[in-house]
Amino acid sequence: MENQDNVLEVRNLEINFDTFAGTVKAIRNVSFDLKKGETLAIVGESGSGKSVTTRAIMGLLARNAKVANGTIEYQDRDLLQLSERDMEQIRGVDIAEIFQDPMTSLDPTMKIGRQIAEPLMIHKNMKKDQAEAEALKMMKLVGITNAEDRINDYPHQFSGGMRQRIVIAIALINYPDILIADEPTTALDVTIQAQILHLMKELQTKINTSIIFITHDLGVVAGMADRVAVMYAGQIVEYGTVDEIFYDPKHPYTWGLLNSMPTLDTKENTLPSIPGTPPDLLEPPVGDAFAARNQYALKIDTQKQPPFFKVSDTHSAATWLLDPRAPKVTPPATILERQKKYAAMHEKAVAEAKRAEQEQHRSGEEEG
Amino acid sequence: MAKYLAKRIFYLLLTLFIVITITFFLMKLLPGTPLTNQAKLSKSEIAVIYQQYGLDKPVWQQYLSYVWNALHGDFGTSFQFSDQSVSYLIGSRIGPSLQIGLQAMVVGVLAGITIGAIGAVRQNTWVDTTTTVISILGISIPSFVLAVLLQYFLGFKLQWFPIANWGGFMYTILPTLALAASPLAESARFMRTEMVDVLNSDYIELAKAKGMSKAKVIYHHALRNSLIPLITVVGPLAVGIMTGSMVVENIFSIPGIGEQFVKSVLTNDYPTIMGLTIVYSVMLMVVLLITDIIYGIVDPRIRITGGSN
Amino acid sequence: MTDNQREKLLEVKHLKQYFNVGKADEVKAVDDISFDIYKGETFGLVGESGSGKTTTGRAIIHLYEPTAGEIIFDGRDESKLKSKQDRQTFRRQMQMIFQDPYASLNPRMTVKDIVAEGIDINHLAKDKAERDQMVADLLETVGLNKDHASRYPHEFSGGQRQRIGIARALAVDPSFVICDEPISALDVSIQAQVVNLLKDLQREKGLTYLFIAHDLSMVKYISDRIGVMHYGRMLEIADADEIYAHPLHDYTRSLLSAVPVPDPEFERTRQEIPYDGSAENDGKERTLVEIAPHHFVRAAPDEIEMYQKRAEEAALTHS
Amino acid sequence: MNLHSSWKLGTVALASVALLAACGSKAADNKAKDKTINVAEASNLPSMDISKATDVVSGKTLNNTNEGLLKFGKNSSLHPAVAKSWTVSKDGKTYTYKLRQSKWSNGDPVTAQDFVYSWRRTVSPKTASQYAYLFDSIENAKSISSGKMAPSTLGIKALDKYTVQVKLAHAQSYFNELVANPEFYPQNQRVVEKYGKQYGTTSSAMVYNGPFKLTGWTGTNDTWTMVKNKSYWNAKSVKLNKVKFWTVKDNQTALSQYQTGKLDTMTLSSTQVKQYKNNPDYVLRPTASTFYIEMNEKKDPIFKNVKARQAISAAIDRDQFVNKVLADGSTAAKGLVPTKMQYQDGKDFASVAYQSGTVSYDLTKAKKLWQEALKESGQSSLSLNLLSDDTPAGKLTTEFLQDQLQKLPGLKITNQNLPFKTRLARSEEGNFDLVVTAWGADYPDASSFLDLFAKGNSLNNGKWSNSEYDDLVNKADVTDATDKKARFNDMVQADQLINQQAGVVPLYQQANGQLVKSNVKGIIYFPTGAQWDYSQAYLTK
Amino acid sequence: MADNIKQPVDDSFEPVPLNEKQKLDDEKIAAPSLTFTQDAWRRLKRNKSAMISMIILLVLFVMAFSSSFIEPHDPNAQDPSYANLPAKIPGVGIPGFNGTLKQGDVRVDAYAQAGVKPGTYYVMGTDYLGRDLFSRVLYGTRISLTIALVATFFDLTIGVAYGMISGWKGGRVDNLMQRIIEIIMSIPSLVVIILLILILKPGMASIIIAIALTSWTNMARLVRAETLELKNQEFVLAARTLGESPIKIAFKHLLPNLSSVIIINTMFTIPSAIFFEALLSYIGIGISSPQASLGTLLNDGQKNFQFLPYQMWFPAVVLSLIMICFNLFGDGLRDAFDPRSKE
Repeated sequence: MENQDNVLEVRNLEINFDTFAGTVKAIRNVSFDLKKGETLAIVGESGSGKSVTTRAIMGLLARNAKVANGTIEYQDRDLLQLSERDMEQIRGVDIAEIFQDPMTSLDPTMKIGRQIAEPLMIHKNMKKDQAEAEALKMMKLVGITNAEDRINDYPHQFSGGMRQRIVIAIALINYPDILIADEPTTALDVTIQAQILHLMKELQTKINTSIIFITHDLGVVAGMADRVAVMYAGQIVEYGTVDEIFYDPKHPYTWGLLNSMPTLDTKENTLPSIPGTPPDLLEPPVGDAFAARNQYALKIDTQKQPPFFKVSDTHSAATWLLDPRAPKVTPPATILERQKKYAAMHEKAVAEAKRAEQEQHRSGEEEG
Repeated sequence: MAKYLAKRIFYLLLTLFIVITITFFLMKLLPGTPLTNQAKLSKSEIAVIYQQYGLDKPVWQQYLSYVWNALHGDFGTSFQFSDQSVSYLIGSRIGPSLQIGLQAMVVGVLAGITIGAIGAVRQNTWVDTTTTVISILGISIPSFVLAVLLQYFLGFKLQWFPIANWGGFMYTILPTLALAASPLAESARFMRTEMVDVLNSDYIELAKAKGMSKAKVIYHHALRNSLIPLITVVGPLAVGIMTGSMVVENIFSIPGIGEQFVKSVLTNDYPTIMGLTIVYSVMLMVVLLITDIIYGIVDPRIRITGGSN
Repeated sequence: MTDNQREKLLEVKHLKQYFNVGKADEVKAVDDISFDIYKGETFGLVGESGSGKTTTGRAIIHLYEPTAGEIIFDGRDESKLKSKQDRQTFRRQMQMIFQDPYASLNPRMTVKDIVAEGIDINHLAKDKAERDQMVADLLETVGLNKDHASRYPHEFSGGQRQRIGIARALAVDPSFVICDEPISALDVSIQAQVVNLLKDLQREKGLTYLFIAHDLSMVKYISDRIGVMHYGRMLEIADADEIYAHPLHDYTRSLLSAVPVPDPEFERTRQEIPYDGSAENDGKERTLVEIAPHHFVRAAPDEIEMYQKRAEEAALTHS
Repeated sequence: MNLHSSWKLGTVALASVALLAACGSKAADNKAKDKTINVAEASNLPSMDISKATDVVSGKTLNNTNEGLLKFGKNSSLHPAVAKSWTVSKDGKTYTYKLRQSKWSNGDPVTAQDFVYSWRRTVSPKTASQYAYLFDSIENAKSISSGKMAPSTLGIKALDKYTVQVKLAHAQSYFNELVANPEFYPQNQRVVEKYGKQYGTTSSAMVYNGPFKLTGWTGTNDTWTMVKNKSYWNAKSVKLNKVKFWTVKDNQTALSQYQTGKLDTMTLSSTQVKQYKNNPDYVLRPTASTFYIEMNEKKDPIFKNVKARQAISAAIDRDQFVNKVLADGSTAAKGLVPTKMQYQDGKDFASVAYQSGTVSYDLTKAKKLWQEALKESGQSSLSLNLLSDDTPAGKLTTEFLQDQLQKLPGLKITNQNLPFKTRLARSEEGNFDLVVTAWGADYPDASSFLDLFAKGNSLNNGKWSNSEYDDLVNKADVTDATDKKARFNDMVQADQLINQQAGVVPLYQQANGQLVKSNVKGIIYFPTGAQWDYSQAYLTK
Repeated sequence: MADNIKQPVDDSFEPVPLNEKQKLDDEKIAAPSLTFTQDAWRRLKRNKSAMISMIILLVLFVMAFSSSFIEPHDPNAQDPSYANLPAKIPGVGIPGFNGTLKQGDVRVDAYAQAGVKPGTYYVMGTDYLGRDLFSRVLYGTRISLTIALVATFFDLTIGVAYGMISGWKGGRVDNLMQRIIEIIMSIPSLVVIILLILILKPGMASIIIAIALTSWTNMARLVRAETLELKNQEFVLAARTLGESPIKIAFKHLLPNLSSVIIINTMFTIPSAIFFEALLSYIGIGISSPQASLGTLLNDGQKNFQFLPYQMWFPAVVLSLIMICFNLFGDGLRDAFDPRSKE
């Protein structure tokens, strides 16, 4: 591994799907790292390839998917090269996953206690009773009330929110290094979503796991993520810390995304929107995939794919706008506002830090 | 549960009543009497025979007494076996039919499940193709052709099994196999479709994500979830077996009700036809009821409750 | 702005919509709700799944036969429309845009036939050429081009389909459109397109909307007034800004507190307010009470004071 | 319910089935040692009630398990049975039988009273015996069966314990042939009354005075066994211990059973006959039955025209039919009365009555006749239905006849194959144009056939009628009743007349091709009534 | 990350002019326009066994229904002296196809035995009346298919209408209609068919009526289930809000979307009707002579299987072929129509 802090390194991942119409290039040269204990959010629209990426990590790609290139390194092993048997040893212990729809992701005919206990029975060779005792603890941990009474209930006896808690319990029962959450709250109501997100944050600190959080909801990302990767048309177009992405985004697509979400304060008469539709990945466009919908598109965008331009140590974006030769463009007003807020926050933080330093200095002086 | 059962049994009886009514009046539409040579009989003799069969009364009276008697298990006297009651006739012949029927069902469904499951697991491979071919052959070859072939090759040529008649387990094997072909095929098809669906479901994905081996995923999750809906096809399969038994019993000379039904049809033995129709319907209804109840018990999602919620 | 100045287009009075009435599994999907919608405004209806908001919309457009209550549209009681003509007129005045862009278009029909369905039913075009022209115009209105007319729904993306659905609703030139979660199945970048389109259309054609959604930020953005539904009941109705600025009902407060905001700083400090729904079922008689001007809250007589106090506090802290 | 365990169970069950299949069964039972023969039967045994049984299987079984006054032997010769001897009065109206001392299988003696009881029971309308008409010639029988007189007035008396006297209403030269049929067997009153409704419905609800006792018959099952009856007066002549009957409906199955030694005798279907004609096991059993076509003169007046009837008769190539199509050993009919049934001075009735040209194939003549008949009736074409049984032979017949008859100009034939009873009902109602009917003699006398078409007989469905014919039949039955020769002549003339007139169109005389294992000997066959007697059968080796 | 890209030409860093931008995104759909049926057809074409089945079925249909022209012999022409001849195909020497037959233990030339003129060939042999079996098989196929098709037509009309009404009306009507179906289904259909045929007198019309009267229940249930689902689909709701009449909704919205269910089910009803007819023939109440169906041919052949096996084999093979093809084709259609099987 390049970096000891990284639990997972995805490099140059390319995945194609064979369909009747041709080869769909679902993932096009995607690379990212997951650091220990952090939450990495992958944001993108449907079809942008975020779910495929996680499937690749889990080794659960569909039959017609082909990994054309790339590595997924975990504990010095390339997951893509592992045998099915070896992957089984990793899934559910080291890497676990929470699925989108809690209504369908539980076995309808198995008691939930057993379902939660199963990973223990598989990987820790626990007897059923012991495993279910553990499962009960986990049920309490994920906030299922009356866990003792409900351990022998079936999934249909639970509400959606409760089911998602069960799914989380299943994922976490082996205290995995990595938790992949694939739109875990999309199917839930706002209030339930808030509860589940809260629970996940809480558990992350308890269990100390790294999370890859897949979502299309920027609001959720803002609350959950430490770092964010924005995907568009099978590629990552921008990544950075959550603050960098939300307050100082560089890619016009990220601008568009942030813009088109009204906040409770939005007053404008028209919502700034991204025109058009995402490209067909059967024939990905030459150059920047976003060019067609990009109001800041440059001529080069239609010819050449932009490389990643480094914004900061943690922040990069793949847009020609960052090229020194590119004309300076003014981001949309709301983005400017965000930048301002960020600057203010930054200033405040700097001031805070200075004060703290000074204080320390002063106390040091006093001591000295 | 009790309430549900009561309701179901009420419907069962209602259906039974309608079945009795329909068959009764259908039979009344038919020509023919218990007499073989009416021309040679005197009027008073004819009268006596009509009286014996209750045919002297007006139709509505015949109907009422028939319904009443039928509900008590008395279907009158056979035309063909002049002094035998139809219920005795059926009673003495239902055993062999039930035996081969049940054997065929068990063999057919179990083999079907196996074949269907294998096909689903190895979807789109040559194994899948083979299992599909087996199941399609099973429903494509008429049972009487299959019975003749089995009888000729396994019974006559190879002499592994008795060719025909009734007399112990060995005698049941060929008819069982001939009858089992269609439930085997049907359940294999059903199982395969169901299992393919289940294997594509989210909870199988989750089970895989738990790190379960493929075998365990199939055994613990896929199989159970595909087997439950299979219960619902048991009813139709039972019908298939009843239908097939008419032919198979004939070919293998099994003293069962299927063979009797055909014989009664060919001899216009109306009381027996009616009795057997009712018995067939009752058997089918009971099978449907039992499968519904079992389905309710096995599938936690539709646990049959008192109906309060 | 007073009530007299504003013309009521729709009045819903004590609407009840029960399913499986008299059976063990009776569902009170909508349980005695009342509200008005004024001409030209957008009335937002928010609530979680199962709150009865979609059922309300469908009852209003008469897809269901209401169990009880009156729906008065344009001064006429819907359920009393006896003549075929009246019903047809009603159908033309009120239209609906559906939630699922995949299920709301018949996969076996071309876009042209889908859009023209209303034209055909009401015989709005006198010949084929006119019909084609009308379809082309409608497609252009929703930002699609006329080449799309001969294609089938599955060839379109979610956002495009939703625009086809809008074109279909517009074909009969309605005055009132029920938007039943029209954007919740769409990607973020597409949502804005559709919302903008709806807003533009409202401006151009003077439409009145009932906008049903669970996405509170979008509802607030598009609506003039908002009603909050929960368990089939209307809990709070007020102007959009008012309800967001001064939510009075506990449920509304809880709902608002749960909305994720794309602002990490805000999220870091966000406090969720939990809500215990069982309080609603304590057996007390509750009705919608005007606590502040144009601000209604469902309250029992002994709760009115408490809400009034809240309203005053809110007024102090905010404006 | 634990699905996993049932799954395992199923796998085991499957495996065990496969295992058993591999073992197979080749248990060959040594039948010769048991002195058992196995007989295939095409249908079940429906009844053992002497007064009520109507079908072949019942008759056959009764004939072997019970015995009447007299019995048939080879070539329908009569032999003494329960009666040691008999005398006939000069006027031919009184028959007196001396009985031997014999026993029922329950130990009761067989007495004259048993015959009296049995006959009265059969004739009584309360019993509603479908064969009561066979008793019609006995004094008062007709009045009794129509309820006008009491059964006790029937012309049968027990003069003493072992003497039976029968009084006939009019002389009947073939009365003794009647008496040898199962319908005239004795019945044990005690047993009949003891079992009541159950009498004769199972093998145990019955007593036997014949060579065998019936066992293992539940009334509805498919196998039954006759075992040697130790109480039979002539038990020592019975060589077999058991005759086991198996109902095998499917001919193919039966043949396979025969070939694998499970059966010792069976009746072949026509294709099978073709294959086995030259096999040493093959035995041909002609029956005293004729298949013939009746033409409905009432419904289709054209058949009142003798030319039309003759045309039908001449249009049918009977030889081709029996040899190539039916091919089951049946022979082309020589006339209405079958061959090998009745003999006079060693001459076969049918051969005596045979006239060439009456029942033979001549298509040219047929076409000509038909054309004329059509012309005379003023029709140019005719569409008729041809009714027959839905048995394989019935279908074969109609298929063949349709093809043959349609060669007649302007004739279109539609086939209709119906179940036996339905077909019968239709023919009796006169609801047909042409019907293929069969008649089997109840007793070996030509009158059994000729009476059918005499005036007033209810079985004359075609309603052909001829006064000359009526006179001849009447003469044979009444005037010449006691004069065997004159009677024979009368009947020959009647037969010739109906054949010439084509009152009915005789088709073929049925025969059964049978396979009998070469080591089975001594099965007695006679063409009328119960047909089979196993009492003298034995196994060689 | 790697920055080693060839430096692009300088002037390309200009914003794309507005008019060109429009061209970049005019929401053009690149893929060829496929209707639902075309899409299904494309998927069907990829299913080899279904396509082969379809072709075989087509060939059989054409042969059976044009058989009056191509039959080498009249199917009803009897020649009893040529009865039961085995198959003889010119130039084929394989036993079973060379006109020889095993009689006892010797193989004899049945054609010579029967005195058939040299040069006469019956490619499938002859039956017990000397009729050409090949012509009979074609004829029987035609009758069997006709029975199946006509019965299926009734099944379609009754079943589809019943199912749609039941599903669309819902509530009490639906309840009652479903009860009726339950009652019908609780009598085994073969029993019902036999009873009906007893009443209606055996014959083609009776068989068709009997099969039609019993087999529609399955179709009705499937259509009902689908209708229940469809009627709550938003596109149907949309039509209702537009004021479309129920009849028009049925024809414009329900039927087209039910079509796949209906077609697939038909593919399974046709063989089951053929099957039922064969069973009836076996029992002895099927088509009456000289008409023949595959069932009656099989039944006739079955009786002589030991000696004249070809008389069963030929119709059995044709019948099984039809069954297999319909089933495979039906399976193929199901997959083709199933939106989930989209790759």
